[in-house]
Amino acid sequence: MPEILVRAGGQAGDGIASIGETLAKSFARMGLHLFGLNAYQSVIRGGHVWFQARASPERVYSQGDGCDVLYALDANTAEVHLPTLRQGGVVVYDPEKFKIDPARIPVGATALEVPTLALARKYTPQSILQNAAGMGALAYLSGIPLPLFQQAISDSFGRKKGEVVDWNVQCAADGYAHAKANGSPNLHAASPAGEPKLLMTGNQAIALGAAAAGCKFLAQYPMTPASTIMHWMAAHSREAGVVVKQAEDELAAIHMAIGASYGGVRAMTATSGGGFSLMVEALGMAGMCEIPLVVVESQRAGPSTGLPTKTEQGDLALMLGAGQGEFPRAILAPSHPVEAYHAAIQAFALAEAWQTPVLLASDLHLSESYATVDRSEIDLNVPVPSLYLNPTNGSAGEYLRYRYTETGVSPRSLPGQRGLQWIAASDEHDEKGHLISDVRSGIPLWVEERSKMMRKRMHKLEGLALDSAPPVREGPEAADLTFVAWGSTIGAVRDAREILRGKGKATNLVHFPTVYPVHVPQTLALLEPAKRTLLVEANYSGQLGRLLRTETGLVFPNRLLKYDGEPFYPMEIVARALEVLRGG
Amino acid sequence: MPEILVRAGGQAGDGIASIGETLAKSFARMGLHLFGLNAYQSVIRGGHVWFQARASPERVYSQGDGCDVLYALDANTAEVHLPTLRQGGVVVYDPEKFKIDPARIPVGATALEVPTLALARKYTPQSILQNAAGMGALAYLSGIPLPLFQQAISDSFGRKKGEVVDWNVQCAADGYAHAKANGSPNLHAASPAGEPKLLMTGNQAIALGAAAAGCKFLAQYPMTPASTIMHWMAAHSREAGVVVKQAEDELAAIHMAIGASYGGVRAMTATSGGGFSLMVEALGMAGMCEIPLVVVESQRAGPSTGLPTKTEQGDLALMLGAGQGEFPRAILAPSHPVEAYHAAIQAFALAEAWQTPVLLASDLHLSESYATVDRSEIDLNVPVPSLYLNPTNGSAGEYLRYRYTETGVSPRSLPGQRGLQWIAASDEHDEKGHLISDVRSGIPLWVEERSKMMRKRMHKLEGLALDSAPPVREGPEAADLTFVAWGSTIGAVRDAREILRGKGKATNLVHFPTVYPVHVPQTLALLEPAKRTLLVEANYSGQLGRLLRTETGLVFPNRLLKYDGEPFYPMEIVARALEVLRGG
Amino acid sequence: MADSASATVAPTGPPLRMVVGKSDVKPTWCPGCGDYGVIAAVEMSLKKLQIPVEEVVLVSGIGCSSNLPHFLNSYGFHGIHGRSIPVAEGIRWANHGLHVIVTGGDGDGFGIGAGHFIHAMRRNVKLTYIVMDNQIYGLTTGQASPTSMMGHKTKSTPDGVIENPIDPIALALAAGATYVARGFSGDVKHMAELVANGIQHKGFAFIDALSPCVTYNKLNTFDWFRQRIYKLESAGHDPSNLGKAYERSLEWGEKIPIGLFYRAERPTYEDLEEVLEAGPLAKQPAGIAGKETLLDDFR
Amino acid sequence: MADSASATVAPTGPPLRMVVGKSDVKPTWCPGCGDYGVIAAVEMSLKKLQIPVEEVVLVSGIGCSSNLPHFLNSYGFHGIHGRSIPVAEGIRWANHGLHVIVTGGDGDGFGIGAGHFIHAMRRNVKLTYIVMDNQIYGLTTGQASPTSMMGHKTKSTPDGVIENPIDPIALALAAGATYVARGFSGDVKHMAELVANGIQHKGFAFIDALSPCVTYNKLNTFDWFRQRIYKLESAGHDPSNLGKAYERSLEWGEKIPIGLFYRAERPTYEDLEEVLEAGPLAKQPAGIAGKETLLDDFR
Ligand SMILES: Cc1ncc(C[n+]2csc(CCOP(=O)(O)OP(=O)(O)O)c2C)c(N)n1
Ligand SMILES: Cc1ncc(C[n+]2csc(CCOP(=O)(O)OP(=O)(O)O)c2C)c(N)n1
Ligand code: SF4
Ligand code: SF4
Ligand SMILES: [Mg+2]
Ligand SMILES: [Mg+2]
Repeated sequence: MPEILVRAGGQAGDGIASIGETLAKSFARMGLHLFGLNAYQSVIRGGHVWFQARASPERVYSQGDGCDVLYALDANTAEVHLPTLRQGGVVVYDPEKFKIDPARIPVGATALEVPTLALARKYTPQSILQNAAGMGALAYLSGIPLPLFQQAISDSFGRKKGEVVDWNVQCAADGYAHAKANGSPNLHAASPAGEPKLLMTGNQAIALGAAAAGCKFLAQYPMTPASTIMHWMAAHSREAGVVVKQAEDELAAIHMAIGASYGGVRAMTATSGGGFSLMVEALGMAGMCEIPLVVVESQRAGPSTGLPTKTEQGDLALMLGAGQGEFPRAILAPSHPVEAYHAAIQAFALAEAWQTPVLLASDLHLSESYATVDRSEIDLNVPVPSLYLNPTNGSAGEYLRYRYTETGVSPRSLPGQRGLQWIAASDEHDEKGHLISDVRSGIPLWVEERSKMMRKRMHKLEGLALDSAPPVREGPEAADLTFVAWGSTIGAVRDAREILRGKGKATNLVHFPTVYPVHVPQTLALLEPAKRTLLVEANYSGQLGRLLRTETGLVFPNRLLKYDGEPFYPMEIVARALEVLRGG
Repeated sequence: MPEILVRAGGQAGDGIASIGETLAKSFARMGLHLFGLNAYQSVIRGGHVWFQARASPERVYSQGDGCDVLYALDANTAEVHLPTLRQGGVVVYDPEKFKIDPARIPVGATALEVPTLALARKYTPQSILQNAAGMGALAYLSGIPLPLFQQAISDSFGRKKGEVVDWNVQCAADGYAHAKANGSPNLHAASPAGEPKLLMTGNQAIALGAAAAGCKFLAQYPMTPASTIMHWMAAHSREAGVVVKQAEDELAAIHMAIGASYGGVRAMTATSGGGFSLMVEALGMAGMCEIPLVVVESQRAGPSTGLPTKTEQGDLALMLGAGQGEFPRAILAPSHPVEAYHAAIQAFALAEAWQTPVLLASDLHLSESYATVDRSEIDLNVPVPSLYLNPTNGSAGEYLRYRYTETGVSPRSLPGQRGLQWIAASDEHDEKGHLISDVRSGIPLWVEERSKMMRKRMHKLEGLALDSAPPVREGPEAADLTFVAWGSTIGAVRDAREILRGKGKATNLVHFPTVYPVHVPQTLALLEPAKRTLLVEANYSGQLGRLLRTETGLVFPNRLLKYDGEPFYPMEIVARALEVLRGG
Repeated sequence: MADSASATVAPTGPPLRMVVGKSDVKPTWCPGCGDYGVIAAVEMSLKKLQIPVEEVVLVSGIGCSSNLPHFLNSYGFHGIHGRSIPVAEGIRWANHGLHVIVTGGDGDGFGIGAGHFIHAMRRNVKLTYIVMDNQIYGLTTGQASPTSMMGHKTKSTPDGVIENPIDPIALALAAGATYVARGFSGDVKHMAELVANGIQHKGFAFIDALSPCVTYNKLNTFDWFRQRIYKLESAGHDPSNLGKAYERSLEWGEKIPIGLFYRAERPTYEDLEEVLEAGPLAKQPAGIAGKETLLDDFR
Repeated sequence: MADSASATVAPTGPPLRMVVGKSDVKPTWCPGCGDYGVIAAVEMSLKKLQIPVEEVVLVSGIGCSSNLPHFLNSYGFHGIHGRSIPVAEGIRWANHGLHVIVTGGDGDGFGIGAGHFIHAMRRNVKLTYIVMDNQIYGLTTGQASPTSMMGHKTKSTPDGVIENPIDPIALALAAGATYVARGFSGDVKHMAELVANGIQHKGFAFIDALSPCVTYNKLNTFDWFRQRIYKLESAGHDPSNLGKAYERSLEWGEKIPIGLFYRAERPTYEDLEEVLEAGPLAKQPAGIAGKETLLDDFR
């Protein structure tokens, strides 16, 4: 598969993320597919950060392995990333800033010195333009047409205009020219591709999907890697008609969302594991009161504060167990922005239909990585019916908010609707919503009523299973190895399967857009025929594997578990797969 | 087995709990074994409450089935409880208060009218003495010697003296005399037994055990059914040398306990599921920072506020999943106050040795029911070593708080110790405790270090498994039916096995003093040979069964799951067991 | 999807316009509990204002006091302990055509809920917040609350409370509440007036309702209060003066003021949230059909 | 049990008595961050007081500011976001021989941590609490904080903040703090004095440390403050007068006071907790061996 991997690294504050975004956007506008990884640390200035843009005419699902063009803004970047340069690769750097020992450059790769500071000084004595010069060189080496690249740069300044913007655009041209004079482009990925593509992160896709699903209220407390959901929604609050509230903490955020849902709008909250830990009690309240609610849980490396800017899939057990007692919930786990967009819509549909909380499990790698989306893959015109139903219940004209039904779902009225008042109660209650916990608990009739209410609620799990997406097999039915994975990890597995196919190995992948409730028969149908499985998860104990064993009895003797905070790389999956195929 | 079941019921505020305690204490002082169930509602006055005292010369593990002597303080009690009267049973009531339709009295049972109000009026026109009169009658009918009972009544007033106390004591004698003149005692349980026994609730046993284990600090926020741990500890704060702090919420409570543990004392917090939900984030911090901590989670019927005064075992999944990411924990689950006392000691020992949080799972039924304990079953003289160790680490004299060791446990210094300063950090850190999350995350060397730190911590799970109590089989190795249970449910299972033995059925019971980590080989050794199993749990989904399937692959096709808030009754277990034995 | 939920049966016609009154659930409070006075005041004030029953939402947490919503016939949300305020905020923002009244206890509001209390006040979200302040944890059978007085012996403090009580009035003033009052459940009419004015106030209205727990608080009884309370209105207090309000908030002992401490005008959160300019959120169109420009960022 | 943990190697002899200084970890704050001024003031004050390094515990939550404990050589606890105060209380009660100093951010302390803040103050537990108040969420890259000013445009409020900021000084006064001060990280010596006096204060000492975030708060910069601040000491403010302190707390605009707003004497929580009369808990005997009377209840 033709592809190009472009990487830029430096210190936090050096503008690496913005270099990366500009590159990524350029590739997307060329009509290439892209995956962009933004690797940073929990510090605002200094340290080491880097961005990798991987582009190809075909869809790419992960950051890929190694790099072709490396832009090192500091010596440390050279030190850390030179070993990843592939055949024909080139490192771009400014010898005025630091030197590179030629011996450190991998065989088959070269160095291109670009006097970024000197080029920048042409316009202003400050060093603010050096990145533009370096990026220009990158653009040339990556086969990005100059005008397109200059447009991307000037767009990155938003509505700002003025000489600084112009300087940047011109300085990029200087860098481009310098590279043209001294190097040659890597045109692997430059074969003309289709229409310009949309570029978005998983979080942006979730926010957009939520808005499309009719979400009118988002309450959130900042927490990496969920914060950018709020940022995007806040920036588009008026246009999308969504009230965005930064709450005083996560306890408030989820309760505000629950209140808003009760009050009559589709509502969401989003957080990471630490904040979700604070939402655990409220989740159960939503389950008990049967209030639709969407909660995005974007996982990061734990436990506790852990590695706040690194990825992990370590919170599945938490999501499964969250809340005292038992109530129905669903957990959706998209793996790519396109899926994330649709998962958000699905989450609202499930929450609404089954009147219970739905968790949308993401992680840093999905939430913050960039990927291309074809315009045709998302449809903004999602039908959004009014929530003001007419929930009469037939029996004696009396409105029973928690009426027993076949599905477990009862008609729900909204405040403001005349004659349909009810009290949402977190205590156990009867069909009317009146408490069982006080003067009725322990009385035989009501003891039985409590059991019925439990069954009514728990019964929804069956409906949730029917209504949600079953597990999926990708690849041939007959395969020597079946990967089992969920969430963002699927991306690298897809890329690894491609590599393995190149090596003549037939593999397939079974993954779980709905992690819970587990679709037991479908899971068994897909996995029981598997010759050999390889469970791939970004956590220590193989939490999906544990869940599947609980629900289906299936065991996964072969595992590739990773808990170092880094995303999976296709080649490490390939390596482990080959090991397993060799019977190791 | 000779036994007597005495029940009193009325409205909240009628003094039922105090009647029950006085009865229970009397039996315990007679040297009988006792189980006392206090059934109440989430309301302070009114509604319906009742107490059942079951006494026998042999140990009884549950409230038993039915009742022999029923004291109905109101018509509602008669209505609800008359059907439970057994052969030879008698209902005591005051016809001045309400009438009982003789047709409602079960065949073989009788009614004894006691003019409690009239007897009370002899002393004072208010009705406050009526209970004393009724209790006196109960005492006679239950075979409790009058002087012993009078002592129990006067003790129930604590250090209070005066005519009200005297009146109560005398009025009890009047009730006793009335019953003697008009009825005959049930002497089933009155065979002379051993030494006077101690009478305590599960919560009191936990508090006492914690104090014995060296707990010096308890922070708690009131929540049924955990509150009485705080009440007992606060009442004995000075004598036990324990600082008791009612915090502003559960978040504060657990963090105070963690701070105190870091500061140098053994510390504990206690709560129910709702409060525990708020402790989830902190639990992970304790795991990450490797701070010893004991958390009592006394479950009640959920989800959410649920039935606050009713029992359930619905929080196991929550306890297993609590905290984002992964860290080691243990969950202990005693079933009886004697076990609870020892479990508290064990919890502190494990937390201390393995520097990680240990959960002591209780539930309302264990926490608030009364049971007798032989003085010899508990030893207050628990060795409590100083925590001020000398944690030098040998390597270059530098103190490494998180030094890699074979066990995963590293030497821990306490603030105040010179030259051994360290920072407890919830971010990922190196052996010194310095952050990896900031300027080092993502750098290959430190990516590897992070994995090592994860393994160091998770490795403690093996130690916890070795150090904690393995699953236990009670009863013969060869049995037609093996019960599988945990926590308070075990009590009714024990009593059910006794009944089944009487019916010639050989059963045994496998239970789990340590619910987590699961002792896999021991569990398999005990359960694989089982002919038939019956999983008995007080929750909807069979949470222990799910955990055991995850860890061992064992499945439990036969289940008795109960989620109505009521404790198990031996006979319902017997009935289900017989069904299973019949192959149903 | 679950079709039985969306099955719309032909409407039987909306019932007649009705104002708030008792529901068919009888209060379960102990006889003599102060909360009876509070609910009477709430009912009286709502009757006076003639707000249609379906436009009122009573929101509470957990505690004896927090059972209140069940005893009136409006909409209600009886949530979890300490979290009534953010639920109420969410309801209000979802539909600011509604009157959202929060009722709860001192433990619920000033203990576990203290953070939300403060933040709602600085936001000036239009809510009426009535705390049934009995200076004790009632439903959990008598532990100290944040307003329990120094030295008070309770189940959790058998040797007496050793921390200063929260002063809810001072706290509300410091947090920026724009309507700060104190009522006494022994004076229902006076409290009803405070509540009615609070409901009409444009912004966060806080009413500390002294509401004795006759079962667990043997110290701060109806009598204890009757001997101490006086009305700010009769004392010539100027409720527009923040400094004077602070001064009055310090009075707690021989004399205890009730009435309106402070009132100010400030835009509400709803006034300032631009999305709400188009009317109650619940009645606005939802979704982004056709809003292609939302994709501009991604191109 | 785990014997490698309890393996006691022969001590190499305690190192010499040392006072607090820099640790071997270099601060990771942005160049120019206000927090450099705060840590300098903390170090200076501890040096002045000559407290042995092992008797100091620095406790923090999560945020840029909350990284502080790593940069000094004392004991420290870098916990989770918003929970530094209860951790510090626990440490203090476990060993009240220690000096427990809490350092954190405005989001950490006044946002998610607001409830603990208030309750610690009413308790008057002896802690020194220094909030590095930059009116922004720094570590999460620039959202509004509880002290962000009305109209401030941030990542979470692109159209400007629409709620009144928390006034930490007024809140502290209302909650009963007995030492309430404000420092400015542009005046390290002055702040060091406030901190030193706070550490010596018998009770809860709160210092709101204005500490500009040079990266994300382009509004409340060093210059912005320099143009506004004045010292209460030079303005003849009487820190024993609560009413005057409230008045000064309202000043935030053209003029912003720094210095000591209020100080009062009140017994600390530790003074009143009887179990602590026998000395620091961590040094008291543990267990109940032989205390047979504890079983009296059960007989
Ligand atoms: C998270 C959580 N913690 C604790 C409780 C237990 N709880 C129920 S009510 C209550 C306090 C009640 O006091 P208050 O709010 O003053 O109300 P009151 O009963 O006095 O009216 C507590 C602590 C709970 N339900 N949830
Ligand atoms: C429970 C939880 N929620 C959210 C976060 C994310 N978070 C980390 S720091 C921070 C706020 C930082 O602001 P502040 O306390 O003012 O400190 P500063 O960085 O400005 O010094 C937040 C929200 C977290 N770590 N934990
Ligand atoms: S316990 Fe107190 S607060 Fe609760 S209902 Fe009874 S009197 Fe009222
Ligand atoms: S982001 Fe702001 S608060 Fe954080 S270190 Fe940088 S300047 Fe300081
Ligand atoms: Mg109260
Ligand atoms: Mg800040």
